[in-house]
Amino acid sequence: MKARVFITLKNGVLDPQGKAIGHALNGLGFASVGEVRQGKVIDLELSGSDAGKAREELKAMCEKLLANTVIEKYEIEIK
Amino acid sequence: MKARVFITLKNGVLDPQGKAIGHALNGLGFASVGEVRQGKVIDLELSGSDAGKAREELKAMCEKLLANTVIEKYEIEIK
Amino acid sequence: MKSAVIVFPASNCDRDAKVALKQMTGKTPAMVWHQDSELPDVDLVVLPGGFSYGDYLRCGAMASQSAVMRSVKAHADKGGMVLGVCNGFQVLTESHMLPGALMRNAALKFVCKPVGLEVQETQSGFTRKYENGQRVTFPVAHGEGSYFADEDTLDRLEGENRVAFRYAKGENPNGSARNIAGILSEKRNVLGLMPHPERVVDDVLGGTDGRALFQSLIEALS
Amino acid sequence: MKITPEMVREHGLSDAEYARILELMGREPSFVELGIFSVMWSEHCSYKSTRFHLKKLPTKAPWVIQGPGENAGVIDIGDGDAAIFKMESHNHPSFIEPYQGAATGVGGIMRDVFTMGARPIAMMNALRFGEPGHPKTRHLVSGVVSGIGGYGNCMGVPTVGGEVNFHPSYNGNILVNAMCVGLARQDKIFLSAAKGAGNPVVYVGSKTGRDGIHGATMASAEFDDASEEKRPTVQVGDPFTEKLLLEACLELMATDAIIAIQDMGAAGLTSSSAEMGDKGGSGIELDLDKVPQRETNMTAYEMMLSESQERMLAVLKPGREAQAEAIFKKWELDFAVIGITTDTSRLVVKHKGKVEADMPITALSDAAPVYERPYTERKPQTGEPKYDKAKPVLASLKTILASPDMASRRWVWEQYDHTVMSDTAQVPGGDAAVVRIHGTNKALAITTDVTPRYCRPDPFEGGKQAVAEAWRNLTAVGALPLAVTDNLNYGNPQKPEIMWEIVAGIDGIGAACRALDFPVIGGNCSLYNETNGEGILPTPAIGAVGLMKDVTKMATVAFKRTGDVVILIGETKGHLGQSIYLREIEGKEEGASPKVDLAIEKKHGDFVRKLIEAGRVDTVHDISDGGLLVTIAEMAMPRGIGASIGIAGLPEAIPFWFGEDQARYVIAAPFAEAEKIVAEARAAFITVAELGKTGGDKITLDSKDSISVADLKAGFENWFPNFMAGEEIPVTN
Ligand SMILES: Nc1ncnc2c1ncn2[C@@H]1O[C@H](COP(=O)(O)OP(=O)(O)O)[C@@H](O)[C@H]1O
Ligand SMILES: [Mg+2]
Repeated sequence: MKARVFITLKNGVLDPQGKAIGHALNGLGFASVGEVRQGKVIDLELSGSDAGKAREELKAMCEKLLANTVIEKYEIEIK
Repeated sequence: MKARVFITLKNGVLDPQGKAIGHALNGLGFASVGEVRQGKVIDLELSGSDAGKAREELKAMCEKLLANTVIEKYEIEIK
Repeated sequence: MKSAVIVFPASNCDRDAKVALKQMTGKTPAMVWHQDSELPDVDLVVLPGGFSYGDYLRCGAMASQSAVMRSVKAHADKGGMVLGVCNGFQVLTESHMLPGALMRNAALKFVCKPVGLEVQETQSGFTRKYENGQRVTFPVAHGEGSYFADEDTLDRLEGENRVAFRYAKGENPNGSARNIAGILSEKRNVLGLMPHPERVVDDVLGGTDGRALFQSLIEALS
Repeated sequence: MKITPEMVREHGLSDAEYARILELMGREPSFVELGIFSVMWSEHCSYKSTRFHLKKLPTKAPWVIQGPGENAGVIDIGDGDAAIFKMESHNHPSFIEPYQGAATGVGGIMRDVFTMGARPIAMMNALRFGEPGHPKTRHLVSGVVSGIGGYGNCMGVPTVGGEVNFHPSYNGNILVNAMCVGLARQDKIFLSAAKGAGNPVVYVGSKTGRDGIHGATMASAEFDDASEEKRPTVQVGDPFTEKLLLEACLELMATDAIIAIQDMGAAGLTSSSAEMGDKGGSGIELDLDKVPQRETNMTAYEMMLSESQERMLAVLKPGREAQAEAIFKKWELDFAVIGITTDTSRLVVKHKGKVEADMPITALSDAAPVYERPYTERKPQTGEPKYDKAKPVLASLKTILASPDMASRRWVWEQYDHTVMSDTAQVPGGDAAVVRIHGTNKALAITTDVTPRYCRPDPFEGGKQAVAEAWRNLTAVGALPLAVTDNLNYGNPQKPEIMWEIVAGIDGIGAACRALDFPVIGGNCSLYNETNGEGILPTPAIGAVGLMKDVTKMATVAFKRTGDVVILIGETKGHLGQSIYLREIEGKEEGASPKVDLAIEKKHGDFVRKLIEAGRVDTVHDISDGGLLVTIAEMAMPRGIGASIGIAGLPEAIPFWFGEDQARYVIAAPFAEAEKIVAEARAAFITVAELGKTGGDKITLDSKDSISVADLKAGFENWFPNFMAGEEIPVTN
């Protein structure tokens, strides 16, 4: 089974990287670009085939390690 | 319009960070975790409403700046 | 020998480069702002270490798109010499003036320490004052210095004697492919390297192994 | 909005304090005013528990240009140059979010220094973590160290030293103290007094968001719809913007457009505007509609209390706005005129056509409460600890060198760019860092010190010792110690036994600074470092700076030649109380803390410094944690040069080799020079002993037992990386 976890900054938390990327894109002439936020995506191979269980496990992984829940939020996608 | 761009390492390019995460997850007792790869996700606000045009533009942004195509590949998602 | 140092907004070894050039060549280099599209008439352009645009997204990525880089490319295309140190090396790969890419250090940490290097190629305007195989010590200070290129590219670099510096045995600080620390362009007029030669030209700071690099340039460009 | 007792409490104000506010205002404060009072009267901004005692510290000397009271202290280092420095804590934020907490701590202290016109030239950090085995420790170490590096490295300022301790008392309260040293010309120093009326108040740097808004956010009706969106958030640092801000500020400072300038640190806009108005004796009127904002619908309360990073407030000469704006535009930073100085001595805050606050500035400064909190004096702990006399000395040495507090910190400092700016003459790992003054032959030596395990048993002696050790470390490289910045980290001052630790600690620092001619030119207090009623060890960290006239004469700890005579300066009684030996080998923290005889400290230090300055000695190490034998091992390990040492007629070996008596140094010099030095010391009535000679690759004791230096070094170097190898994932982005 494959899973994808997105880890992004919570709303309101300053994202210097996103800001700089947006600025750079505007500078390159991509005028349509407004706010930009950068996050992480983590692709995992999981053994087992129970999607529900996998989701539970992934949640635990996010809480324990993958996300810094003080400033980040996460989304889980099972493929 | 909102768009999301995924930037991940090409197959065959070593990903020490993904490896470290996998290792750490195994160490925490998540035995089902196999290979792990880490990438970036970039969320963009775009003005305009033509999804096709937006996709073209995003492709140009990726080629020019967002991805280093020597080592990375990208996927574009328009929401 | 006339030189210029490019200053990106968060360059931070620009002064170090300037001081080393001044000390070694006796002439103060021109400091060129990243938004300037014209380069002064110089023999050597230095892309210094630092964080150019905060090193957000990827080190050197945004800098490679800056106005001044078009002129730097043109300078190199005409055979002018370009030296990229640390972040400067990253800018050179991101601009495709040198092949490959610099990735996060294998240990995933920033590393600052002196490392042993071997001079692998003395047939260049940057290295002619070294001996082939000479062991030198330069400091490194980077978080993303792991040199990566596909096998064909690596073979070609080696085949064309374009690996100028290699980390000595047991000294590779970042996991670089084939221990590569610095490479030359096809025309051998562009050198990018992660270690900092400009930090080792002054006795008080614990070493002078970087001097020969500047002496090579002086000889090549006079 | 009606202010309820609930709101007052949640703003951390006592009933008495609120009564005083009513009196000062002559009416009930608005909600924004209440917020402003709460931050300005907080311990952090007002020093209400310590101010009374801090006044006792010596702050003057002919070379002090600016003592406590400005953003940082300033000293004269000759030739028209000034060194500007300050240390500050970011303890609590670093515990919550170690990477960002430490990073923004670094950013904050740098702004304190460059706001005065200095270019930062060196960073230090003093770190205390819980015991290594505590489940959070590794994660905190990893995050804090990468945060410090992440910010400092990007700024291009070398991080050249610091200290790291582990102790269970920090399990729930780590300490992250960062120090910044900057360099300026004496005639280009900028202060924060906003003198004169009618001058534009300008805001520069990053936009304001809802970062780090503390206090009673939940109490307010404005937060009724408290969504994720409005939650107070952790401050995130942006070193790239700070680098731009640094360069832009220095560029503006090269003109004569500035009247006053001040960084926005804790309590951002509130404290910067109130302090500038207060110092200049003027009023300030702010129009918050003009404040660059990162988020929508921000309230006046949020803007006044936001702790968004990388921002500055300046007062310009009228008519200079365009000139300043051009500079900030070049560096792609926000610039906005957000107010004006007035002659009313009031802070007036307008937002969307409404006056949200209108208060006398003195109510925020002079009228802020000062407490002489009660304290319960405690007799210093005494007693001679027992120990097993049969334990083999060299085996214990090996154990000690590989213990958490003594092992090499290389794992830490290799993550800091410590050589950028090409002036670092002495890298971390020695007694003090040495940073050359650019383009000259002189240099500053910098150190941070405190031995917290001495401070609980004897807070007064512990305070003294911290200063003495800092002074000794500067001396050991050959510098003349000039001045101190402190960072007083303690528990809850409302507990009389903790208040005693604070009072005695300050008294000890004062006594040592007076005796050593070592004025305190700035500092910071961090109180309430407690979890579940358990306070940290008293930790008055001392940051100190000294001057070297000729950097080429600098001494280092490493043995450099074979055949050098190893000389011990200072008296060794064998003080084992509270020593590393006792803790690591006997497993106990017992006995009296060592006492410092300040007159002897000065005499020995002056003697050693003269030898270095005269170019007669290049190998010196002071004796501190671990004692004499540890010191010698630390001299042997860098180059793998051993020594054969011993002393005749020792009654007991263990206290001699591991005792932590103060005011001592080990030096190594070639034979002829050594003989002269010993004779001169004797003539000056300084206790001196020849311990043996350098050489070989072992440390040999009394010509009998020996241990390989390489072996010692392996343990010393490996402890930290081995410990951290169990780390989860290095913090990355
Ligand atoms: N957090 C840190 N950052 C950088 N260097 C550090 C840190 N902690 C310790 N060091 C360096 O390690 C060396 C030993 O530290 P310490 O044992 O506290 O020295 P001393 O006993 O001389 O005060 C010093 O050079 C110090 O600067
Ligand atoms: Mg010392």
